[in-house]
Amino acid sequence: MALIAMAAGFILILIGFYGALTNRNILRMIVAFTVADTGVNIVMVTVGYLRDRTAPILDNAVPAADAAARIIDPVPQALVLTAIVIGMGVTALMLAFAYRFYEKKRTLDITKCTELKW
Amino acid sequence: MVDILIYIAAAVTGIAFLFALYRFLKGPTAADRVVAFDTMTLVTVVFIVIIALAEGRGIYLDVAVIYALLSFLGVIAVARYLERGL
Amino acid sequence: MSALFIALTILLTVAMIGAALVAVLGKSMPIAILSAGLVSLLASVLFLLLAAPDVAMTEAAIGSGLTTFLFFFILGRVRGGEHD
Amino acid sequence: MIRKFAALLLLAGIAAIFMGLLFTYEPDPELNTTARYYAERTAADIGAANIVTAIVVTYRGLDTLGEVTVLFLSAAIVGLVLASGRRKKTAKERTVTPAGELLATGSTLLAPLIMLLGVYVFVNGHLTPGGGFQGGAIIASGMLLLLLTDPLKHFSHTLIATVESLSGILYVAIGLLGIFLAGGFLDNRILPIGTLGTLFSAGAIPLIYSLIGLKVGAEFSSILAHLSETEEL
Repeated sequence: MALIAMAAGFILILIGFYGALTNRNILRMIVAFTVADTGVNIVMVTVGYLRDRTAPILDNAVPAADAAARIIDPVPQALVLTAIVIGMGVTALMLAFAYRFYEKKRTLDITKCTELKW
Repeated sequence: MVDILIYIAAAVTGIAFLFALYRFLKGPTAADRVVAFDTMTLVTVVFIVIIALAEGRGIYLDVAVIYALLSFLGVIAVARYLERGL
Repeated sequence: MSALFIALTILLTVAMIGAALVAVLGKSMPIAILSAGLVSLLASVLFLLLAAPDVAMTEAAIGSGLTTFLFFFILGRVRGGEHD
Repeated sequence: MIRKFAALLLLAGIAAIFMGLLFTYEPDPELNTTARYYAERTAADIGAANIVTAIVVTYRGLDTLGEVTVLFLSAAIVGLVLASGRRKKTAKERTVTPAGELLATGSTLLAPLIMLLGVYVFVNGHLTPGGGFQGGAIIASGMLLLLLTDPLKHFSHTLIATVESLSGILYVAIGLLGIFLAGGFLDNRILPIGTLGTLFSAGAIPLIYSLIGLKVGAEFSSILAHLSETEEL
């Protein structure tokens, strides 16, 4: 199961990169970027998964005494938790820049951005 | 007995999910896809409850509550966009 | 229950890849944004299958609601220049 | 065409690396040393039932402080980027289709409940899945519902900024208190640990996570408010 999920994460990263590299519309590039972002998060969570174990939350189903034998690795989860929130902040920032770009150029086509061309 | 019930529920929900997915991928108009998206959010909540039952962790149900309460926001956003209210 | 989980993982994986392809290759912009929302929606169930309820909850709260809304907000602002 | 070809070539290279990673991946049969330490010592040392919360708030609390700072910076830059283009008042007033009766009535009923759910999620962060980040996102979703009903609504920037900076200052102050009363910066044992699984347990974790939740909610709300005040182009 972990291998299938990891393969799905890698395929999502590839699809997202393909979209970000081939599209000219800046909004579509941002959409492709969020898809790749989700793929990265899936791969990172998959690395912490162990077979036949359960979530790292102690309650009646998982008493504290035998927690080490029952739970999966909690560190990648803590990492991904913050990665998702930061990803949302980065997406908002990119969208703000896209808005400003449209305000200046009246287009969403990234190839019209030629100030640095010489 | 309970296991068989969970399997039957998962099979029925999976079929519903496949139908909604077909409509989402094929759907000729935007409205078709939006309705398919809405159906898939509901089916997804059922998936979460099935996972919670199968794993025996009642604590997963919190995620289903959050999901049921928040997933309609995306549908409302696209509906407001389509009626030019955003 | 393991067979059930594997079947569910395959179903979610196929649906996610299909939605991601629509998001990247599709013609219409609102549908692309909606598909990206669907990818993050299904990813959250996958996180739950991988025994990460915290991450699943974060993805559910942020991915399907807030991000989709931000995209549609900007798309509504630049509606006039929508020719692609 | 050449652009698409180059992109495909690059992707083939990345795909080869990914294939190598995927086929040589062997899941660990046991937890590694760090994870076993966290699994065995969390209940006794921190007293939080949710080990992910214990890692985010206490063991790696400094990283969380940095992460909240990054989020603050991104919210501030969104405000800066959008504000520098703000026009004078000559722009025509935006007109939007008013929301239907269902949405208008439903949102007044539902928005306070969604915010209450957000508060529940971050107060119970040490017992159930969830915590400050999720709770903050849920609070921002409540604001979003109000914004969907009436896109011209103006939120008070003063209120958002006050909540945000107050919770940030209190977060750092509690962290500094840990240096004097307990083991170090952001140590949660400045309050009694209590029994595992009750609401008032895990020392200062509910307090710290509530502050993080308020701060994250205020930051997301400020992003939403800044975006909603842009003009139609």
